Amino acid sequence: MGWFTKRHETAPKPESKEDIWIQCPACKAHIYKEEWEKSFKVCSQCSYHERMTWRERVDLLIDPKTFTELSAKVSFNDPLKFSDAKGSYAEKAAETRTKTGLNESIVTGYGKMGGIKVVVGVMDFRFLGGSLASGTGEKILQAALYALKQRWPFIIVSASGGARMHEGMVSLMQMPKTCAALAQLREAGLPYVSVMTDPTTGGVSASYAMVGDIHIAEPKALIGFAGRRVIEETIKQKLPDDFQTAEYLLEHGFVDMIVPRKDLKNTLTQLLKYYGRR
Amino acid sequence: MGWFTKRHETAPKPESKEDIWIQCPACKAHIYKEEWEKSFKVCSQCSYHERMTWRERVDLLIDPKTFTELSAKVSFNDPLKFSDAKGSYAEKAAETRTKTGLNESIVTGYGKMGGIKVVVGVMDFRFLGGSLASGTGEKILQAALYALKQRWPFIIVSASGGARMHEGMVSLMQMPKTCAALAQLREAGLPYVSVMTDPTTGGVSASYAMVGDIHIAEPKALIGFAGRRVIEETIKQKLPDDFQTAEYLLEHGFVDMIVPRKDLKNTLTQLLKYYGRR
Amino acid sequence: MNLDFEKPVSEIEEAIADLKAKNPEPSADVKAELDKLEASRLASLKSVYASLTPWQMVQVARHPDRPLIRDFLAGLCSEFIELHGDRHFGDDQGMIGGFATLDGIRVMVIGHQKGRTLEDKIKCNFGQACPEGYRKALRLMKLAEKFHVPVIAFIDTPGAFPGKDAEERGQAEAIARNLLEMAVLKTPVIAIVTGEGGSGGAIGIGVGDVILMLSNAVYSVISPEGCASILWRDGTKAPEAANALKITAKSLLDLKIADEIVPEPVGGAHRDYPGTMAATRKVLVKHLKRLQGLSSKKLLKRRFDKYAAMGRFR
Amino acid sequence: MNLDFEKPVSEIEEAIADLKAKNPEPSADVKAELDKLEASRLASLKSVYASLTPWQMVQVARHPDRPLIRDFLAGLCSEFIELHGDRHFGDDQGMIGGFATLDGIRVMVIGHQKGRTLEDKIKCNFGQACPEGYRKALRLMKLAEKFHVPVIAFIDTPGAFPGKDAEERGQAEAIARNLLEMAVLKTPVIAIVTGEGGSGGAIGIGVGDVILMLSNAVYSVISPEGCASILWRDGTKAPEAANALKITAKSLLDLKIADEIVPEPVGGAHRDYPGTMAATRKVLVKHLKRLQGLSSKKLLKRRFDKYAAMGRFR
Ligand SMILES: [Zn+2]
Ligand SMILES: [Zn+2]
Repeated sequence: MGWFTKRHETAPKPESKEDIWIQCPACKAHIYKEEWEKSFKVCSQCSYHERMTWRERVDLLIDPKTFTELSAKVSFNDPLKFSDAKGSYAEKAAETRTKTGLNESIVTGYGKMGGIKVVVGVMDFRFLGGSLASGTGEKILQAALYALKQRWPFIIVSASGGARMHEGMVSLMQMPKTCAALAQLREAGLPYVSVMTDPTTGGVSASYAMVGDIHIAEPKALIGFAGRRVIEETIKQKLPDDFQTAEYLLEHGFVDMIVPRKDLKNTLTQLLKYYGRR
Repeated sequence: MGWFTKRHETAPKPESKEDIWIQCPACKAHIYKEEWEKSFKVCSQCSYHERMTWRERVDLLIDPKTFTELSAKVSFNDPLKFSDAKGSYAEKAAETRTKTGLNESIVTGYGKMGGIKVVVGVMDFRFLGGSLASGTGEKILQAALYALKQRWPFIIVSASGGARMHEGMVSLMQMPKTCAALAQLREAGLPYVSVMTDPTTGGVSASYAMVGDIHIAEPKALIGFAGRRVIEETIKQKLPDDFQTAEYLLEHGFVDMIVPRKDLKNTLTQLLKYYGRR
Repeated sequence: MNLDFEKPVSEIEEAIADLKAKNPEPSADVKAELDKLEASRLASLKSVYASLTPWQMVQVARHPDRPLIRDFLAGLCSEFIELHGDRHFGDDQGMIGGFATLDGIRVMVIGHQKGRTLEDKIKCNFGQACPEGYRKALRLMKLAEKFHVPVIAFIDTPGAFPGKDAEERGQAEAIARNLLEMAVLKTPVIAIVTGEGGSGGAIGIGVGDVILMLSNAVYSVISPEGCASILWRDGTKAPEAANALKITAKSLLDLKIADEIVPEPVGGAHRDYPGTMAATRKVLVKHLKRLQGLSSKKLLKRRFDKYAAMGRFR
Repeated sequence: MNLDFEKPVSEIEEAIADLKAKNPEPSADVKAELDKLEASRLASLKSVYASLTPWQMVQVARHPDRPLIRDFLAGLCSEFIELHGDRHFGDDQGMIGGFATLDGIRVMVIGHQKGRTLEDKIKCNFGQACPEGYRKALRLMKLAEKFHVPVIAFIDTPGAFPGKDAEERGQAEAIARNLLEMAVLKTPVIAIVTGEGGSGGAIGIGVGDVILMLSNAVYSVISPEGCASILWRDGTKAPEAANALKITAKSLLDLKIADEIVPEPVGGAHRDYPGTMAATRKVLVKHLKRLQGLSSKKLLKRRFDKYAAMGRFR
């Protein structure tokens, strides 16, 4: 369960000196940067959904000026004092923190979505591939408990390659930890919606991302448990191109709906309006 | 969902004038009648399990002299005043009643099984192919409610081709009716064990037979929803010989265990001993 | 498409078409004649539909133009958010569902989908749901329970899919499970048979606090053809079987299985969608409002009593 | 079969075999020599096992003779009634379960099955369970909850099966569902890692009120080989990865993930089944008795607090 999931180059590189063009990582079309941003990083040519930062996602979903962050001080831990061939995990994580301004692979908070009070967790792939580690799990737990206390719906937008192996078993244990928090919401009858974006794999797909009351996926998002290479080695054959895409999961019964980014906020709001007796 | 399910000739015919031999309907071996009965109508040569009458089944499962019948006066109804090419349902059912001494396709009651107090329902294929009709449903409902009142486990031994079409929709409605009764047991935390014998098909397989806490099947029993002929017509191909056998259902995850008749009482008793806080 | 027994109507329609063809610019006389014919067409339709036999109702219930679940969704609901999948195996097109809003009331709709085009029909198995369809329906009903919205189940199926795979994946278990779970589902459930109520495949989503039937819908323990071929040993005796099986809305109201009949417009639901929708909406809304007023304890007690009484004649 | 790092032991064993072969009827001197060699064999074994590296423990945990779930069932339980199937799709041989009696205590046992013979191993996918395995386990855990018996989960798997079909049938969903349901299962759960605790495939049945590990068992978020090939870009660096990942019982006790270590006999569980069983029984019974004394409310609160605290370092 590594967090390494490549699809295309993650950050679109501006091609011209004027920085007014973006090249779509999928179809290579050149798109006006302004247009690219207005369409929430969705390619107007091939509708490729580029990964979003947590801030972009919050801006997409949460009514302006209503977002308050939770657990802002919870950061990554280094319980194993882990080092690999390339150096220490602590240093690498600290560097990432400096570079991204993120404390962990998720940002949680509350706010209004189309006027409805919600608690959200938004993963950010830039922080070590959005990997699930102790800080991630703790933030999700605290957010879920906050939703429980307020009796507000909870939404997690996943973007993760899976468990962060640098935290070893502590990372694996975030799977039952987060699910235990979600179980409290369920027992209290509170709604939890899981939004799966590219990628939602490994230990994240096998924990909080897959136990939503409603599962929404972004178009073509990679969603699955085991890695494609591992599966191909196991079954000794090539997998179809659309294997583990959002569309594939819809067909196999694990996703309620695939929603293009421009409709996401509206769809979520419409759905939550069906939740009665708040 | 008819109740017509043929496998072999139902009643073993004694072959010799002295009536001391039984010919096994499956392998055609001649077996001493005494041996046949001592082995609970299981062939010593091919272990074919002949269908049992309700009385034989009660003798097999319930401790001697502990069985008390419930709802003995509930009999068949003729809500549709049904007649077909061969005459009226009411006459046919009345004839069957006279011939078998049965009021309906099930006998219910309570007693001890290996010392444990239980409520049981035992279907008898001789009564119009063990078909599910209003009388059957009412008896199951009353037995379930008795189990609920006493807080005793409930066991149904099914042997049925399905809903009795002569009672039309009244018969179909026995499916939700019996399941509603079983739902009460579940809400009260009481165990319900379903024993599927040959045959358990149609509306019986699609209601009370398939919602047990534990599913036990007799070897080679026919268990399934749709009829083999209908399925073959639908898919335009022959089905494997073992299709819809107990063994097939075990493999596909719908049966907990296949228990030879000689072990049935012991297995049921052992299982119910695991039920705590009675 | 007119049905066989609509021959008197067809003849008048032919006469109308004939007259129109012969008189591209009709005179006053011809116009009067056309009006007369139209009136007589309506009278004929009314008279034919006033005395449909059960077997004729089967034909109407199966009519290719009969409104299907998506027609009801479009005609009744201001919003439909379709949800997919059973979270175990697949997304059965033969059974669809999702949140919907009907006259301002938020509900969960589930129901069989027969499909309109041949391609659709094949995708939907002609409205014969598979185990994953029943499991999807159950998942959505549980979601409705959690969200505190009532369920409306639209029933229109020849029966559960009788395929090898469906058996292997537990057609019997899936239906049985639904019967048990629906008995104790803590939210109102309205079942409405809009077309064919085909046996176990229908009851698998049919455990309602209220069971409604459109006036030409049928609901049967076995198809008339199946019954005829077993009990009459002759599939062509389906009309006799249809009669004997008491499958019409009226018969089922008498048997206290159906609770109310939704009157279809003259000539059947397929001849007048707006009329059908108006009649259906009226009855649905009435029952929704009534059921939503009940506590869940009372609701479940009433539901249990309703099914416990089914077939109790003494 | 001796492992590479057991070479000192192997050499002494060879010397013993040699001496025995040369002296079919050993003299008193030879016997004394044999006794000396046996003592030194034991001392060597003890010394080797006293300082196993994490990677060596991986070898021991995967040893072909290591006791498997059926060995534990035979060695610990006076009765085992195996139950089958997930009631949805199949009966996964990679995950087995049923009622069992341990020291007079009635329990539900679930666990991975690796298989002993090659034929068995293939049937069991080498202990890699499929979604239907996790769903079978959940069904049995729910049955245990209803019957008021505790659950013991025997964990020994390289991981969940990474197959195409397993993905299609929802490997991720099945594991996730178990994590959620186990968090609120109203009966005590003891998880015991007897061999390999392989990542998501292990935790999928591993949400215990108590997590036990045999002293040479390992439990890891990823296989050392997998980690090495990703982070070291070199699969042969597995020993380094095993070290860095902190996968041993001792490390996990320090990290407050394992609650107690079941001491294996000298030379590992595979060298002494009865000794392994005695040690396992003792620890299991102690925890069963303690947990059975708790109210279900208290039990669930403790379980929640336990997992909420995982990885909370400030
Ligand atoms: Zn593009
Ligand atoms: Zn025989």
